Amino acid sequence: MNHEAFGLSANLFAFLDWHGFFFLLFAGVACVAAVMVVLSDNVVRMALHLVLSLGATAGLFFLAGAEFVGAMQLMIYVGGTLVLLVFGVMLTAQTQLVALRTPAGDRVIAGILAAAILAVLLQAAFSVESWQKPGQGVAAAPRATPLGMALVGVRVDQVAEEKLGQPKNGYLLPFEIVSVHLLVVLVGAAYLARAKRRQVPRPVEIVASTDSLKPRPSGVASATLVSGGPK
Amino acid sequence: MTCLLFGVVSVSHYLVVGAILFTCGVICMALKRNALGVLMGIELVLNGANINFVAFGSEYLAGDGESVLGLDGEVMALFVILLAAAEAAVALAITLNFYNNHATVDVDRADDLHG
Amino acid sequence: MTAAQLFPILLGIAWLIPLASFVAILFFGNRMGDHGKGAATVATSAIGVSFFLSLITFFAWVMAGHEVSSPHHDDSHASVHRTYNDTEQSVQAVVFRSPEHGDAGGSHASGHGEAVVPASYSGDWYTLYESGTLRLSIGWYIDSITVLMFVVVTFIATCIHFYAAGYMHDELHDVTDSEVRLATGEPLHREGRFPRFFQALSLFCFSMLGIVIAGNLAMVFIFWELVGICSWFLIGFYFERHSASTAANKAFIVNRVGDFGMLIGLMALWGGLGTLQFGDSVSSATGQVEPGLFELVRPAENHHEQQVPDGLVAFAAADQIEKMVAANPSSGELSREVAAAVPDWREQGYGRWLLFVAGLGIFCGCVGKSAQVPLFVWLPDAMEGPTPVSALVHSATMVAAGVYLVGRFFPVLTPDVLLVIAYTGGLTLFIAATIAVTATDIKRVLAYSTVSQLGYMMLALGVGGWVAGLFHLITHAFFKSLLFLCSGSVIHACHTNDMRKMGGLLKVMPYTGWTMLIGCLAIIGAGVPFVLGFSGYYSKDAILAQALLFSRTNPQHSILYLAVAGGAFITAFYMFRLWFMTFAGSPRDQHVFEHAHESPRVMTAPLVALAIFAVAAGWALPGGLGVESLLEQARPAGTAETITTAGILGSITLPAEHESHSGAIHVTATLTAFLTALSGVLLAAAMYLKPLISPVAVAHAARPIYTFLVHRWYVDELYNRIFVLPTLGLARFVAAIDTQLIDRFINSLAWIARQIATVDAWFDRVIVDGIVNVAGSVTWKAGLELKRIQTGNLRQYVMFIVVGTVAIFVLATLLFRTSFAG
Amino acid sequence: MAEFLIETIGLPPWLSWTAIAGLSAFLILNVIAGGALVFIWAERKIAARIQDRLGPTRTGGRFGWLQSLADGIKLLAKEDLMPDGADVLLFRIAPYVSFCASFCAFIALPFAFDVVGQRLNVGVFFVVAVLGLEVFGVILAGYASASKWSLFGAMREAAQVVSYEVPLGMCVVVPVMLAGSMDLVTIGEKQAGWASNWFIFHDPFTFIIFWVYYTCALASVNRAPFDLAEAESELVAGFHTEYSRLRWSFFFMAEYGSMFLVSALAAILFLGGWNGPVPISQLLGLSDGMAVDAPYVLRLLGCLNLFVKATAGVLVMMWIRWTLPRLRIDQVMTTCLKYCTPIAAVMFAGVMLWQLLLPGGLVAGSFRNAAGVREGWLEQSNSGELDSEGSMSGTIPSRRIVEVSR
Repeated sequence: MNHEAFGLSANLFAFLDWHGFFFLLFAGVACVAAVMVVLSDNVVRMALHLVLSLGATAGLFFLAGAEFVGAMQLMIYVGGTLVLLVFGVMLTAQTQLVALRTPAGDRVIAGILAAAILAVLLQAAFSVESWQKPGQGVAAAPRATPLGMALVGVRVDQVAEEKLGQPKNGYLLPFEIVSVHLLVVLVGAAYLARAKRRQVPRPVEIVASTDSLKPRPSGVASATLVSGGPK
Repeated sequence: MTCLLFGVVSVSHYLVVGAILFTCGVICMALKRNALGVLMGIELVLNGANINFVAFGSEYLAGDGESVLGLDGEVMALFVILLAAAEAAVALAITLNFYNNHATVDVDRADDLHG
Repeated sequence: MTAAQLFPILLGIAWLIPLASFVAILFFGNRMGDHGKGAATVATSAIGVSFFLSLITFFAWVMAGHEVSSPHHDDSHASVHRTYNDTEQSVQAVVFRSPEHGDAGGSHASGHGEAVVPASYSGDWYTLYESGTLRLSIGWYIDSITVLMFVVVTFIATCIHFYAAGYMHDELHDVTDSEVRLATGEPLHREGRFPRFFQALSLFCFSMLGIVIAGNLAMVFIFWELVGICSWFLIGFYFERHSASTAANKAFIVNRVGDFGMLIGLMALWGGLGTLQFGDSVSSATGQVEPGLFELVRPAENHHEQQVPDGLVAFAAADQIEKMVAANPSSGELSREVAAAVPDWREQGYGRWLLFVAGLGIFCGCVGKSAQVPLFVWLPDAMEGPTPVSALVHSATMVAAGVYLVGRFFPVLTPDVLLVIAYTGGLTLFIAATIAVTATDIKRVLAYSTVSQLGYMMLALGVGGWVAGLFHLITHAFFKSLLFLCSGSVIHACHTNDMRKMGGLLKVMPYTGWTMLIGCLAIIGAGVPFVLGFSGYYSKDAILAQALLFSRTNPQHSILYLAVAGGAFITAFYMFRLWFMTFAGSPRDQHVFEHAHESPRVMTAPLVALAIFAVAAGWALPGGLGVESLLEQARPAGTAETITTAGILGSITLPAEHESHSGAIHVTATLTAFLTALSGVLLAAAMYLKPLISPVAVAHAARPIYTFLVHRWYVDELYNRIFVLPTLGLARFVAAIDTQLIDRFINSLAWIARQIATVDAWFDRVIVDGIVNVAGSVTWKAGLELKRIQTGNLRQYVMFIVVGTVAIFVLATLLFRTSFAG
Repeated sequence: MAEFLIETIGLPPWLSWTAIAGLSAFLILNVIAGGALVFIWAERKIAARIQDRLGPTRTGGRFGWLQSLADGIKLLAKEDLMPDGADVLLFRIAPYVSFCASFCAFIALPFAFDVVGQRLNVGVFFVVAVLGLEVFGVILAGYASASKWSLFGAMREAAQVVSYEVPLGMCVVVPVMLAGSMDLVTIGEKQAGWASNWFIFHDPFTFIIFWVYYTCALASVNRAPFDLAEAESELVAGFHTEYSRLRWSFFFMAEYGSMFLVSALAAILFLGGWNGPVPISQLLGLSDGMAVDAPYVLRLLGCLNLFVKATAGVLVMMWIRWTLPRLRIDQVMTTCLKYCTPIAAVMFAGVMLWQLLLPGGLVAGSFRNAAGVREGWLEQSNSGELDSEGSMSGTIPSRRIVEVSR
């Protein structure tokens, strides 16, 4: 029970390749969830699908041997989206909730654009030979320590190329910048979101002015919380 | 894309997944009128980019021996994640402000600055 | 601690303490007591402490037992040698000059007993600037004159501080100066300036002591100017009075004239010799001893005979050196060749003029400072200052500084210069004395007597009476300050300077009267011939003797002796004229007489103290302990012998001073002095005590001479014509050029500029602004059109972005036939 | 073990890998479920004792040790309710999300040396991250069950867990720093030897920070006194008010599972993991420090150690629960932001300085314990992580590592 269980030794005879299987699984989950995010109107549903998609992506990272990034993805991204979710619920649960439907025209245009950009990206994805060659299946070296070293400015993975000493090799400066940036962002967010004297919200009619105000079940307390869930 | 079940995955596969996520994110941004939806779209986009980074950085997927980006790919992915978190925080704060002022999270209502 | 270490420290402290009190009073003066009463205490105690330290130094010097550098008795070399060794072991920076010093310096063959070097200590406290041989430093040159001058100056200054504390008490509260009328007609009413006075006084003491202790000419010059500025402050103390301010300016400007010459002398010396140090100094850069001015001019290997120093010779022979350079431009050779060639250049007389000019220049400074002809006009006006100032600054110390400098600089002065000095002194003493005869302002009389006494000193120095001149300087300092203080006390009592309003004051103010009598006796050199006398008796006799000797040795200059003798007579006359008019007889002005009163203790005590010294300063105590013998210790090397030189002004013989002690000369001189003085006194008595001869009648009889003297030889008017009026005319002319030509021209320029500006403004308004406005309006319209695109719809923007991205991709792929990813 | 299957029995590799994976999954599942049963029973008894009661006595003998089983059966028998207007999908999947989260966390949790579902070299990180996902299910449940109680409970829990992630992470970083690796196995091995090698005894700061960690863990699995999510006095039962039957039991299992998980994590990070206070094995000479080859007996012994420690932790949690009153939400936040976080930060700095100033620990060389040899290969594997080819690494099976080290 170790890494190879995920098929790092795929060159062995196997008619079922666990690695491929898990890749298909995660990739499928990620893509489907992403599509679902686009399709669903309910914020909480969207968040759920988003979390699924991100989690699956984390799985993909693990498959690709980037364990640290995967764990990071799980912790920060999923945590972050969790907060997103909470906010979504809190905000949308406040007012009488209306599904903000987008006009059909926008959907069409967006679909066309999506097709175009997807085409472009796919063309780019398949434009290089070496990218399509199947991986050699080398046991990926765990990257935690080299990552840590790189973040403090030493590239142990480049000892071979004697670039060890070169300062601009490491990531010390970007790391510091990012951390300061995070701090600033935290302060700024706290400042932006600080409790202000709420002026009376505008009447809801304007919000609901779009033709998509759904008839809601009789005003049960719970009903206020249920956005356009499938009924 | 042939017989994934029987072949080892290559970089391109990851790129495809990244592309799909990216596209979904873009559409999400373009379609959702809910500010939080837009945020989620952004997260998706960043995530798609991340997948590409990791794919290029992964040695395991490297078609011929060594990977394109090597360690840099993962480091960049890390930075992208961090910045995404930061962005989420600020964007949420902004959304909250917006909600405080307009009593809604409908981005179409945020056109006070239209020409 | 050896003497060599002790003296600089003691005197240095004594020198700096007045500075401290100056700074203290400058910053906290007004906070000392009410109206700064404490300032007097501070300043007085400061100068008192320096007096105390100077006394200690004095006794230390006497204990050190330096030998008298006169040709007879060479026995005390051993002691000198010992002292020298002490210094040698103790401090390197200090150079003690003595014959053996030559051996240590390895510069001359020892054993020249007859040319004895005076005991002197020189060294530097602080080096301002040093590069190569050029060196500016704050240093000391201490010999017996220095010590003596310290004692004298600090003592007199102390007395005068005490005196002034009483004299200036008006300044303690608000003053109503009746001599200044405001435009509205009522007298000026101002607040007192008590601290200011003592602040200036302290600064003056500091500067004066600085001159005395200075180790090099540059330092002398610095403090020279400092005393100048102090005297400016003090003369102009009542600067609201127009007379006072003009007098201050006059003193300062006239001194400028002299200092200009002094600067020339300094430049000549520095340019030629590269050093201004008096004594030898140890350079901090290279440990060896660098010769000072004295060593250079009177080198030891030359038996201290005066000669033109090599530097000056080379300096003067620049053209020769250029020839050499032209001959063979290899520098290494050059220096040696020059060194070789210097002696015969000296024979050819190169550099003699330079030395002459240098000495003359320095003397110019002295002329200005100690009020010699032709620059003596400022001193009488300087009496506008408060009387203590006149006593300290303008009789005892500052004006004596010129004489002191000549004495200090004596070794460098060539006989020619000395002759010039002698004649200047003679002229001065005669003119001043004659003017004093007719003056009626008590202080002016004293001022002119000061001038003439200074003339005496100068003359004495000029005829080679080095000791005589300085001796008279010291004694004169005592009795002249005494006289001034007395006059001050008189003025204090009568509130007027005019002797014609006084008379019979002896009864009301006995202290002042008797002490002033002592002063008068001292200044006329009264005494029982060959037995005992007032201080003036000794010094004046020495001068007379030296002058007599000089006129004997070179008869063509015998007029100098006549000047001296006549001066003695006139001095006696006008001094007793002053005393009789003031104290004797019956009061001429009852009103003044009734208000007259004896001055307070604080003023009379200094009078008594000074009177004692005025009597006894000249006495020689047993054991060679007297001013004269002390001065002998400082006699510059090589000036003790009779020297005959064929100078620029013809051949001159400087008689050795000790020869003037020889019987014949001495007796003659003493008797002459006695008789002249006696006759002067008798004449004065006849005219003013017992009206045998009526002064008015004399004035009538000799009206032209009388008016001539009353108008002070018309010197002021002369200067006014020669200098002032032309200067003003020139100024007017230049001003006219300025207003008529330059201003016109500039105005026309401005006018042209304005015309151009109008055109430019039109261009700016119409064309430039037009373009800008057009651009602005175009942008505005474009903005109006374009703003439609900005719908403010977020999702639309996203779509725009996507479209743009895709477009870029496609374009890149199509145009560059490559995909971004590839 | 997989090698064992392949080489001796000769199964095809894929099948053997699958089998092993399934086996480990099964084992972990049983650990959770069985643990839940035991813990529920234990909690009843402990609560009873603390409240001076007897607790369950009848069911299955006089200790009532079958009580929780009976409860399970009752749960299965109950009716499956779903509130009207609930978001059906979310309502359904919420419990599974929670359970999966706490189950996935077990994957990277070593029970003894190399007895681990999947040895990740970012093990600690993984565990903490996945543990954070558990609350996700809770929120979904709270939202989906369309009831104010549930929603409030969920919100509280979300806020609480998200904010307690911060000090928790800080505390976890300390052992990582001490061991120089995020691999749980490595961390555990570093503490081999006498009890003095346990990180909790490494220096005063670690001792303090252990308790901080314990508090934060308590909060992040929202046990009392931090159990506002199911504050029965205010919110009927918090987020699982509307739940019943098996879904509810999944929540329960998830909770107890994560309790056990954090306790086990505490044990591994601070309490020496599977190493007993006394290094019996090498005292007996059973192993010359080669836990790699040491007979499986030793590994079982290690598992026993870990279970004992973890169980002790869980029991303490129960003890606390029945002793301390519940905090208000603001007090919870205050505890986190004003106390735990600063203390954790300061202790972190303290440990860092300690490491700098006396690297050997107080008693020099006490860190170089009897398992020096084992540390030897740990060093090697770490350096292997460092070296540029990346051919060798901590995640390569222990067998290979041993070969390398010999």
